[in-house]
Amino acid sequence: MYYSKQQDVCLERVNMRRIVLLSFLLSLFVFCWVLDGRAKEEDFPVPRPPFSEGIFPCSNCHAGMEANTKRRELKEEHTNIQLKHGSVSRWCLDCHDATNRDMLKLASGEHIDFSHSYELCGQCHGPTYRDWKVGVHGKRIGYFDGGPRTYFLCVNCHNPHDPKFKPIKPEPPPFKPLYKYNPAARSGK
Amino acid sequence: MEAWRFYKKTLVLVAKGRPIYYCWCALLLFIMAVGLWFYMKQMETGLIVTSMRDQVSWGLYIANFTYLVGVAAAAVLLVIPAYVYHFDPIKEIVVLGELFAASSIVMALLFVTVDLGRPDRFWHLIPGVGKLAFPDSLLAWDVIVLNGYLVLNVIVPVYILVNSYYEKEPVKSFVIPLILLSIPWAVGIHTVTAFLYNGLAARPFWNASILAPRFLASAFCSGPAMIIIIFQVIRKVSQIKFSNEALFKIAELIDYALFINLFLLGAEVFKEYYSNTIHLAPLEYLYEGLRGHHVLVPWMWLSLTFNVTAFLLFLIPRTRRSLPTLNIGAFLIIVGVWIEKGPGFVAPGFIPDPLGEIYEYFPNFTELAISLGVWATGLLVFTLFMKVAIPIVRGDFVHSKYAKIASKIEPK
Amino acid sequence: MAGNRYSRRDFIRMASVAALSGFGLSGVSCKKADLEEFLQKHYLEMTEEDKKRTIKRLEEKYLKKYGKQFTISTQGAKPGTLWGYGLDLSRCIGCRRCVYGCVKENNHSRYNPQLHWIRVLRLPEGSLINLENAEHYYDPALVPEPGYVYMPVQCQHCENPPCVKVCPVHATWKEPDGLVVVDYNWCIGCRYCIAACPYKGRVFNWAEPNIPAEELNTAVHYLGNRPRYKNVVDKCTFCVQRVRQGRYPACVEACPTGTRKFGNLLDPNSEIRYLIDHKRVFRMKEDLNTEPKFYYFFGL
Amino acid sequence: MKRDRPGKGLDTSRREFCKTILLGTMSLAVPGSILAATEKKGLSDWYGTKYEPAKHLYAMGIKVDRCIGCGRCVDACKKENNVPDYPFFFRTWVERYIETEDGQTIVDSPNGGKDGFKTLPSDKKVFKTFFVPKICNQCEKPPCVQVCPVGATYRTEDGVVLVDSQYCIGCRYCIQACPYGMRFIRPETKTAEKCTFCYHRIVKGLLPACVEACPTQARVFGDLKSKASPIIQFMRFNKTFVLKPGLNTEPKVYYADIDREVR
Repeated sequence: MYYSKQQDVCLERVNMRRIVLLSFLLSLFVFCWVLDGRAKEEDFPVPRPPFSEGIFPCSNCHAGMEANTKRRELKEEHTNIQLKHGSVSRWCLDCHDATNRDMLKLASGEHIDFSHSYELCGQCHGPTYRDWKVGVHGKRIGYFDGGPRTYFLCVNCHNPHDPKFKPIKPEPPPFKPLYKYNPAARSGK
Repeated sequence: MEAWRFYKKTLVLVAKGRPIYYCWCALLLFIMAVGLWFYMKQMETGLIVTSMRDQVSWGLYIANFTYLVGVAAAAVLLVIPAYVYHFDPIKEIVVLGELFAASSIVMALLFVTVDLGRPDRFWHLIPGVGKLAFPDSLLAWDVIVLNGYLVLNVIVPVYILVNSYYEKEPVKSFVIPLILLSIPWAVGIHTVTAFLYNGLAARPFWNASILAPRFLASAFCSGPAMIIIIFQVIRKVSQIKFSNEALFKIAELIDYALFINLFLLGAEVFKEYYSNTIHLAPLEYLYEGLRGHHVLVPWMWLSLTFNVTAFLLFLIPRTRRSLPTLNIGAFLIIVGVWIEKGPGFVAPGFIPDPLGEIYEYFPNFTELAISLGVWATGLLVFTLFMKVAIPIVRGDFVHSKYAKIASKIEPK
Repeated sequence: MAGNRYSRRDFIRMASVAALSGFGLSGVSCKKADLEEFLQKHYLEMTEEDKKRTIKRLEEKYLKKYGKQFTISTQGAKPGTLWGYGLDLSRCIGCRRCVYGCVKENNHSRYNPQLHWIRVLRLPEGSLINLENAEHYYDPALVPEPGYVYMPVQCQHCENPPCVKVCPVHATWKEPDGLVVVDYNWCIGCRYCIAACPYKGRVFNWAEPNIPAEELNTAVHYLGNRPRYKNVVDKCTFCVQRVRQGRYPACVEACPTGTRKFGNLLDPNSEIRYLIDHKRVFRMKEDLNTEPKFYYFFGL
Repeated sequence: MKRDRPGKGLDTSRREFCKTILLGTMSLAVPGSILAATEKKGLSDWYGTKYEPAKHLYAMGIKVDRCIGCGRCVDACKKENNVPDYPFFFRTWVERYIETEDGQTIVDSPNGGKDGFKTLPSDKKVFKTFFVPKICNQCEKPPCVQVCPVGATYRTEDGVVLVDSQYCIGCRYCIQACPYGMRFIRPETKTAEKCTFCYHRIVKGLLPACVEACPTQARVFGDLKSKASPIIQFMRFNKTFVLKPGLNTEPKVYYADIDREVR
């Protein structure tokens, strides 16, 4: 390990800063909590969720619709959605809010925006959520230091209705040595 | 003025000869020209014209380089008995032996040069001017010791030859230290060349401490074996006298070295095969074939057969002391050791490569042509050396005779 | 002053090299730029002035050759940085997006010679890291295939790099931020470093690079992704041109599964530190004591 | 599972070949191989005809993340196999790996971990620490068997390496040959001894004592030839390592979640 170089020196300074920062965050937290009735999760710079073409906002269609909260197989709309995500015990309205279709719903009944869907996923996938927040699970692009960066949402990689990562076509292998011009030589042993 | 006359006379010596001499030189020059043409092509297109690739990044050139450094080092085998033990029959030919070593070093250096991707940046290697990474890089060591050895092996014979041209005894206090220095230096060049491979932990086949001794042992077979053949040729074409005794003595020394070489090979084979770790793979590739790749297998067995046969030929006094079998033995050693130490040593260091890939390297025509060109260059250098040195050694070309002739032509 | 320290040496160098090569170059059309390139100093010995001149010359050369204006950065290492890389073996699916992301970003020769800094190995499940079972040329219709794991390998940016140790002319060295870099204008092409590298982290430009002009990346670094020459050695630089500006390397951004992690080992809040602290990590061929800064880990 | 090199089936036969060359020549004088043959027959006498060793191949999986260093496996092993408490001999033991903040790795195993790990061996700042249970790797190509001059140690058909204390001459060559330090000389008999995967239990379908004693299921035991075996599941869901793979011994103790310093 190579990172203990100046650690001790700045540790105290960092700690002081941390205390100040923490007390500030704590007061903010309390303030928000009082205001919002709940501790808000940290905001992450995420891209727009990968909505299907022309489907969002959902209220475009759902606004005038009566909400049918009965668990059933969807026959008219959304037939392309095959729920392969705990489908025995779960269905649409566990995550999508029945009253406001443009929002998602946490187990607590609280509404969250689609761009905060990680909170919803994190309810069950705790360790993964923890890893995602620190950047060990999932993908980030942009600046890791001193610039804008993007944290990919869970749903950027995992279809929430069928979250298993789908196999993809690999890029071509490198050319074998002595390969010159003929691409067919590539596959030869 | 005198020096200038000497040079002029040597030039005349070099330029004049029998038709067979002209033919020989023309042949060498032709091979050199072909080699040069291919080298120009290689420089223009890049090393992609060879069959080296990232998997096997050194090939025939470096194999030849390794072999020739050994040949050059072997000159010491002649120097030791000549100067240390005053074994007379060898003394006659030691000067020629050293010139042979010098020619081999020239070839070795040329092989490194043709292997370099950017020979135009050679000056980066010059200490002080460039940035030679001494003492970190063993290649830097090699640059130094090889050039030093070249200088040493040119100075000593030239000094002795010039002295005998003037019919003077060489100054012992000057030449003996140099000769004595050349003995450890010869061991040094080959040790450094062995360490060049030896130090690479990434290549288990080379990273065996037995490597330097093996190198020396095999060098002391192949170099003198070559000398046996070459001096018989010289004896044929130039009437210079060497006693057979000297050749037989060399053969005896070769046999000791060959035994040690085979023994060390056996030690290596035992260690790898008995412990059977992943480091066995290169050896397995050489002698059995690995995962269906076995280009070198017949070559390696051929080399082993040659070496063992030569060992037996040189072991039995009767076959050692008869010229035909002696020559067969010498030929078998030259080829056998070349296979073992050149392609049989450099390529398997890369097979399998550090990530387990196997690429079967086999030199292509460009590499062969360039290598032959380099060999031709070395032989030409050696021929020219001999053209001057032999008359001096025979006493045909000396100051007094020449002065007499000169005084006749241009009386003062 | 540092500038003066070298001046006499420079003079000797100029004089002797000019003398030695005067004969060699007299045959060639001896342009000033060619001579300058020939006499170019080692990167670490250049003054700021020298660097500026060299950059200008190189930019002109690239403009002439590729018809594009390059910006060649010489940005140095930021103090307090030591770059480390993390690769999650439980996520890699072997799709080789990283390989081609790297090719594009770093101006690799596309074919003949084809040059890749990253190699993705396919290994049978069960006994990991037995490289003898590695398959380099797997080409199924879809990845991941059942029963296999994938392991991308690139330059590991060792703390004790064997390649640096063996280079006879110091053409390669370790930067203060831990990157092992090559001065493409100083390398003599002996390939000793390729023989010394236990990770196949180095590749050789076996011929003049072959890059389609429209795909050129013109934001380059002198020590990184500028177009290279034939017959010199080449290697992954962790995208020096990006990471010194705080951007993720191209392979990190190309990876579709978030397998690749990057960060500053000296920063206790970085992703790389978190994963070293919290995950099981290992480094390749540890018994060689090269101390790579490339950490393989299992995120699962 | 078996680390076969593709296209290459000579591996075991080569080792056999070496052994034949080196030992076979001497086997007339020292009838080790003959003894080994008769002795294997003896083993089948012991476990009877119901058990068919060829149908099994035993292996162990160790999930390093789960080991809490309680030392119960060590204790159970000692009790089950009558391993003497003193001197400090173990058929299985637990090592503690401590990585300090300054990058050092300290490995300790007080009393084989039998009494747990109560104190830290140094006052250096600890960066992270984990436990690694060690046990005979039951190699596919055991170097200890390769070197035994009298064939007293052998590999059974179901993949367990055993020692016959009746034949062992106590030369300790196998102790030098084992890359994992798994063998010791039992003081009373002065013969070599090692972990047997509790062979007397597993042929009856019981688990080895250490596996049974483990409170966290850090140890998984099973039969590689049976698809329903827990070891198969273990292999499927974990990326596994073996110790010192470069020696080609092909161990059958698989480690999951292993950290880098483990040797």
